[in-house]
Order: sequence, then structure tokens, then C-alpha cells
Amino acid sequence: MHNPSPLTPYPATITKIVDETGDVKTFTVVIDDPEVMENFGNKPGQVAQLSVFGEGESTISITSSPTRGKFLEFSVRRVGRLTNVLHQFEVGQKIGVRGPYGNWFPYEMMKGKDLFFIAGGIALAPIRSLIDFVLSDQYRKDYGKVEILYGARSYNDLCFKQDLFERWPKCPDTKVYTTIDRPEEGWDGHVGFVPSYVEEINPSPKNKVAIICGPPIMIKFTLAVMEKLKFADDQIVTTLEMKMKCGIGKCGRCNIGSKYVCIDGPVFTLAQLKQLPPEF
Amino acid sequence: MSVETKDFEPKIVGFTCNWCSYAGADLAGVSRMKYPPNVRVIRVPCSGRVNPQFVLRAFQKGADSVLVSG
Amino acid sequence: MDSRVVNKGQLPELLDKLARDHILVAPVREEENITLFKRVSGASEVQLDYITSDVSPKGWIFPQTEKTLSYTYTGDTLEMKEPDAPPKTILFGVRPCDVRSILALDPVFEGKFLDTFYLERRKNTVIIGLSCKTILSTCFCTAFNSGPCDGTGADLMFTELGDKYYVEVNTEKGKSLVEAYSQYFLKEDTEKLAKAKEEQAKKLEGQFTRKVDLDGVKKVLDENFELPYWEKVFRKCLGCGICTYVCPTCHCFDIFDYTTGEFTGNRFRCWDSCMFPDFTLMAGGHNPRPSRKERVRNRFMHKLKYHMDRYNLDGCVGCGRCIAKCPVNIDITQIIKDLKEVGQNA
Amino acid sequence: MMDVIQQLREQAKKLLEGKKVDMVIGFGEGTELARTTPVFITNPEEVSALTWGPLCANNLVKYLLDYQNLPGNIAVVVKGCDSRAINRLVTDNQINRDKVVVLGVPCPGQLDWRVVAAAADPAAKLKGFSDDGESFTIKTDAGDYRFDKKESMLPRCLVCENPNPVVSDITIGKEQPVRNYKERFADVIALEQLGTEEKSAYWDKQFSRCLRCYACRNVCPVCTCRTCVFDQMQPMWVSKRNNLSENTAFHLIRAFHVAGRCIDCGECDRVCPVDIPLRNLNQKIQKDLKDLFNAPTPGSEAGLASPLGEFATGDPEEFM
Repeated sequence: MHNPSPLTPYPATITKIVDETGDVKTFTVVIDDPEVMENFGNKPGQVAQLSVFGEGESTISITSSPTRGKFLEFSVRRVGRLTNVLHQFEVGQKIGVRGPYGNWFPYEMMKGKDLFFIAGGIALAPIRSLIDFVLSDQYRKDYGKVEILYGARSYNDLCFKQDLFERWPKCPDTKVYTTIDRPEEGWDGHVGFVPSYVEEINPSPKNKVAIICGPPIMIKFTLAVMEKLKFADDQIVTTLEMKMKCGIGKCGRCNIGSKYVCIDGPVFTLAQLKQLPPEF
Repeated sequence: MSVETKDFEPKIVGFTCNWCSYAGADLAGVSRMKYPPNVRVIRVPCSGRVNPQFVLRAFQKGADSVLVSG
Repeated sequence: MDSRVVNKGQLPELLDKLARDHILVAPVREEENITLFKRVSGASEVQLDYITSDVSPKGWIFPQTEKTLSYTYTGDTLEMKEPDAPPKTILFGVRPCDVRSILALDPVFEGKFLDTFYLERRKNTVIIGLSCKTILSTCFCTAFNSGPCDGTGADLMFTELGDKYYVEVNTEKGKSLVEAYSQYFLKEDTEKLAKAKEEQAKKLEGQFTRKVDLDGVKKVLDENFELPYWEKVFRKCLGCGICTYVCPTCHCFDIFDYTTGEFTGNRFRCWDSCMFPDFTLMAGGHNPRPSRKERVRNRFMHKLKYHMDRYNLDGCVGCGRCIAKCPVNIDITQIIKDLKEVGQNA
Repeated sequence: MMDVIQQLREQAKKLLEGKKVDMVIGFGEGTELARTTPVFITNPEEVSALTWGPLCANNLVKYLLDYQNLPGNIAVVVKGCDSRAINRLVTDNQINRDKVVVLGVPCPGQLDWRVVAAAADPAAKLKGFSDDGESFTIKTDAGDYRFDKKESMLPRCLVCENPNPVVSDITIGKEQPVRNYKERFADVIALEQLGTEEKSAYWDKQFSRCLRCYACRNVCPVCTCRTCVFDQMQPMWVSKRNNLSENTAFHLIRAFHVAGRCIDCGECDRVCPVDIPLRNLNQKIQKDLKDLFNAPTPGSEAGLASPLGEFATGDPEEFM
């Protein structure tokens, strides 16, 4: 017998499915082997490869924090072949999971600092793991004020509504801002795009780290605002998305310059990103 | 090839036009006429929908013969 | 290490024996002009006088199509099975550039995540190198501190000298093969042959027509990602995968499932090419390398810079296949030359 | 042949200077004696990069597809066989004839560069060519090399139908006589003689070598789909697995997709890195179309429709 291949997934079972928006579902997944689940060791910001047998594999960020229990959550938008099939799955069905892959948010470096999370659309998923991590009873004391700014096209497109409106606002020293792109009946919150809302809130860069994730166009304009607000490049952290097949730095497609997003990323500070060629 | 053996049951893929052959096969069913299950019927909106690549693909996937009818 | 001698007349017998006892893979002529590494059943099939194979032998360690998993999946139940370990294989007649390429692939599949498929094959393969006798106009291995008789990386290195093969035994794997077939591997005084080999290597090195100097090229690429030069190169590229599929150091692959029945299927990994548009195309529609310009640049950056950055090894071995096979004459040595010039003018 | 080069450069210069075209696509000197490479010239000062000779096998018409949506005009150097692609692409509404200036060059035949590379001193510098009708002489500073046409030309040139471009705006060079060295479908006829099992064994051997690099598709001037069926993920008609079954499916599907449109330029055959005789496959369909519908080679006349794309009352209907 030879060693198990790193390309072989662990069998896992879907234990819960939450409809977030019209095309996003959050799957709670538990790896069947309790020992493997126990030692999975995912850190906030890491990704995993999900197998839907018959369709292949897809790289999905782990949206749950390890502090919340021995399970994994994946928020998946229905965009392609595999995700279409995954969306038809029911609780109890089996998928494959391998990972965790990639680096994680520099939560050690963030200790003692205020955190400002900015996300748009589905992109709240990868940073939700870090939000839950710093808001956990265990680690909340290590971090300063936590502010979360989240925007989507409409109310229906807001993911994790329970977290946004119930769970997170109740946490100590935590503020949640939500915005939608266009006014809507029944919505009395902020209306407008994420970058302009950031400018409105006008966060001070003092002792603060901003964690930004969203569609490229949102990132582009938000970074311009952050620069205006005098955030330094190493105060801004983001996480990237790339097509991946192996997740372990061999299949050669997720490179940005000589860095592989799957093992050197997906988390980069803006300072690090500026060292890389603009090919993402 | 096992074509010579007596109990050879060919797999036939039939691409049938919605408006004639498929309707005919349907009528045969409604009229309780029996035909061997060797033909796997695939309904197409028109036999013009059948691309040569469908035929090739059927052979590649193990069909013994392909029927295009319309 | 050790060295031996195989009489030329006895080589067919040795190859016959190796083919009988193991899986023997050697250069085989197909059609008029094509040489490929294939499994042979005896010496008569082996094309000993080949110059270079049209496709590199890397496929015997990193196959173009490889099953990584078979599964039975009903939705509620799941069973997975990994394929059996690969059998012991002897790769005979590998040219120095191709041996070198395997050394360039090793660190890709090693590292934090050990790629068992590659490493098992690598472990179970004995590589018998064969020194070149003819230098093609496309050859430029000397640019990478290698040469037509360079045995680095081969378990055994054969060099034809007169009516004898001078055999260098470079590794333990090679040694045990020599011991198992000791009647063919003669213990003679090889000092003269070693010298003759040196001379032959020198002579052959003088025959290279492509003088490639890599000095400063990496620096140009380190400092410049955007170069107007790439605009010039990519226009003629057809976007086919020839260069990547014949390349001995290209290692990109795709993973996908292939269903074989209602509940069963296999997972495969297959060579993929960075020259194809869907290589980096994400399900959402975004493609970080949307045009041939980015893809061509990425390929040459990978060969001349990225591989060096990651593994401190050259990503090219100078086999010249991409030069010979490219339908539009995109020539990596020309690109190296041009980049140098770009650097000097900057 | 050297005066053709001179005229080609002059015409290109005139077109570029007069802003008649934004770009001239032609042949330029390659990185080896025996090779040429496509060049894309936008600056009239750079026309000296253009060359011509018996080593200009590429069909440059394919590149027009890259610029089909650009506002400006483009000039392209075409040989007889390539010119059929112009007609074909215009018929398929892929390119606008008004936006293309065809620089037609009558072609004396093209050598297989590998034959030249094997014979000539690789370090030699090219000085010129000459053509005596039956052979080419390549003049270099290391001596002259003579290549018999029958022995050294590309297979497609031995049965050339159109040495002179069938469509041309500016014709450069002397008209060339049609020289056929063998029956046009000789190779196909030889294959047709084989029994079913033999045929199957022959193609199995060829297709099992295929690397699926898709060079045959990418070089093909009539492969114009925006997303090729083989790149499609959903449904995945042919998977990336390299085995005889998938390779055969790929080649046969491709042959059927270009059936009635293949202009027989033989580029697929030339570029194949493992020498699969793909032209035989496409020629078999051409021969059948000729036998059934008396169809001329696609693209050989302007506006010629595909025999499989139109119906005539005289078409054979053997199953009705």
C-alpha cells in the first residue's frame, strides 16, 4: 500500500442547508471520520476543495470559524456546473472535502487592533470566518472595536441575514453597517454603494486593519477611498479568488507571478498585492 | 466482436423527430403495440437537430447502431 | 560513482531481458518521422539511433491521463478507491535534457503536499540515460549548464563509444539494476572510456548552432511584467497546446470526474495547457488571463522566471521541441535574445 | 522570386503610407534558415521584414479572425490555397471583404521545412531562392541546396489546385502553372481500398498518438466558432482524457464540423506535432461531396455555398 494521495477527499455529509439569497446557499458539512474532523485544523480565511462526485471539484472558502464547532460551512453561489448540482443537494447527502488549503488572515498581527470589515455580495463568505473568529468568546478580548460594513444589490441579495441583524450586533463593541444599492420598499437602512458608504462612515486608520473582499469593481473603488482615508497598504487585507484544480500548488493555474494563490494566498495584504503583477 | 453470438442484443440509439417518428412511437405505445426494448429513444425537436457529433458520441458510448428518424 | 561497460553487441540481449522482466519503455519509431517513448517487448522495437523523441518521456512519470480515484456514489453512500501503485518501469534511452527535465519536475510534486501518484511512479522508475550523438539545430541544452553527455539525474547513463557503451552508475537504483544483470555490465577498466566520453562531449558541444546566453534575462523579467515586447510575440501565437504538451517540464493539469454508470465514475487528472482560454476561466466568467497576450507571457515567464523563483531550478532544459514543433515559429531562444536586448536598452 | 519580395514590400509600404490599411500580415524571416514566421506590420518603415519564398507554408488568413471587429482595413499575403479561405470566410460572414486587401502571390509550391533543415547547414545565412519549375535552389552563404519539388514539397503542394490566388486585390509575381504530381485524391483512394478492419486499425494507430493539443483546430481557417464544442464544459462532449476513444471522437467530430467548408489548405496536416495525416480525413469528405454533389473545393469561387448547406432538386436521395 502506498500513502493516501492528497488529492483524495474525505467523505463528508451535509447536515444543514440555509438559503441565503436566490442563488446562494450555505451548506454545513461534517466530515464522516470524527478524528479527521477533529484535526481538520482550518484557520479563518482558508479554503477547501469540495467534491461533487460526477461533477468534479471546486475551490470554496470555508466560511465558518473553527471556534464555532466541529463542522465546516460553505456558502456557494450557483454559477457553474458543479455549483448547479450542489444546489440540488439535500441534507444527508454526501460530498467530498479536502483541505484546508492556503494561508489565513493574519489574526496574530491583528491582535490589539480595531478591525474594519468591508464586503460586498457573496464576498462576505470568506471573511465571515474571521469575523466569527474575533467575535468568539475565546478571542474577543484580543481585539479592539469591530465594525462590519456589508453591501449587496438588494435586501434579498444580502447573505447571512441572521448574522447581520441578530447575532453580530449583539456582540460587545461591534457595529454592523448594511447597505443596498437601490432604495427598496421596507428597507429603512442605508442605500448606496459600498465605497461611498465607507467614505461616509469615515473610519480613522489609527490602529486599525481593514479587511476588504468583494467584486473587483467594488475593491477598486473602495481601495481608492481607503487611500484617501490614509490607510497604509499593510493595513489593508484582502482575499483573492482564482480558478484552482489541485489546491496544493501543483496544477499551475492559480499563479499570480510566481505566487500560487492556493498555497501562498488567498489572503494578501495590499502591500503584498502591490508586489505582484496585476494578473488577477 | 461478439456480434456473432446468438444472444447478442444490440443497443440502438434512436433520435426521433417530435412531430412524426416520436409521435409514431408514442402512438404505438398508446395502442399497446410491443417492440423490443433495444431501441433507446431520444426525442429531438426535429431531425435537423441531429448533429453528426450526436451519432459519433452514441457510437463512442457503446451504441451498436444509431437510428435517425424524422 | 561506479562505472561499467556494455558491449554494443550485447545490448539487444540486455534489452530483451529487461523487457521480459520489467515494463521496458524505450524510444520507438512510429510512421516515417515520429519517435515516441512506448512500452516495448524487446530490443527489435527500440530505435537506438533516434535523435530526440517528438514527445518527451515525462508522460511515463506524469501521464497525460491518470486515474486518481474511482468512486461509487449514490447520493447517500460513498465509496472511494485509489488506484494501485504503479509497477516497476525501466525508462531506457532518455536524453540528458529529458533527464534534467524530470529533476525540474521533482520539486513541483514534492513539497508540503506530496503528490503520491508522481512520487510512486518516480520511485518505481529506473531512468537509463543515453548520451546524444547528433546535435539538432534546435538544441540548446548547453545554455542550462547541461550537455549532450550529461548524466545528471539518470540512474544509469549510457554513452556509445565505438563498439562499447560506457555506463555510469549514478544511483543505488542503478546499482541494483547493474547487479541484477551483472553478466552484461562488465567490470572493465573504464578510465580510457571516461576520457573518450569527455572528448566526445566536448566535440558535440562545439556543434551547437544556437548560442543562448541567459545572463540578465531573469533580471529583465523580474523588473518588468508589462513589456511592449509581448505585444509582438503574441499576435502570431495560434493558442494551441503544442508547446506545452511536447515540453518536458510543463506540469499543469486538470482534474475532473468521468461517470461510467449511474452511480460509478472515475476521477482523472490530465495534462492541461496554459495556452487554452479555459485554463484560468472561472465559473463566474472572470478570466485573469483573458487573451493570448497574457497567456503567452505567462508561459515564457513560467519557463524563465517563475520556476526559478519557486524551485531555484531552470524551467527550461533546452530540448528544443517547442521550437521545432511550433507551427508559427515562436522560438524561446529568440525570446531570450530579444528580452536581453530589451534589458540592455532599458 | 527576389523581385516578388521587393514588390511585396513596396505594395505594403504604399498601403500603409496611404492609410489604406492599418496592418499588413505577411511572412517574415524565421529564426532558422528553413523557417518563416508570420509578421504583423503597422509601420511603413518596417516593411523590410516581409519576405516570400518556398518556405511560407502558413495560412495567414486565420489571423484575420483576430481583427474581424476592428474598424480599420487589413492587408494579408495569401497563396493560392490560402485564398480559398478568404472566399470561405466571406461566405460565412466571418470577415468583411471590403475591409481586407488581399495581396495574392502565385505560389510555386512550398517545401517541408524539416527536409530543408535536415539538409542545410543550420548556421548558414539565407541569400535567396531560385525556382526552375521542377526544383528549388536555396542559396546560402554556406553553399546552394537543391530540392526536388516532387521529393521535398509538402504533400498538399503535390496536388495543388490553385497555385494562383482565386481572389486577389493586388497580385504580385508571375502566374504559376498548375503542376499536379499525382491524382488529387490518390491517398484517399488508397485508404478506401483497405478493408473495414484495416481502415479501423490504420486510424486507431494514428489517433492513439494524438496529444489533443488542438493545433489542427486552432490553425484551421474555417474553425471560427466563438466557443469551440471541445472547449465547452456543459455538456462536455469530449473530455480531456487522452485515449483512443476520446481522440477518435475529437477527430471525427471535427472532420464533420468542417465538412463542406474545409478548403483543403492542409494546415492541420502540416502543424500536427505527431504527424497524424488529418488531411486524408478531410479529403475523404471532399471526395464524397465531389462524387455526390459534384461540389468544387470550398472557397474556390466567391460566394460558393457549402454543398451541405443548400438543397438542389438534383441532389441524390438514395434512401427516399
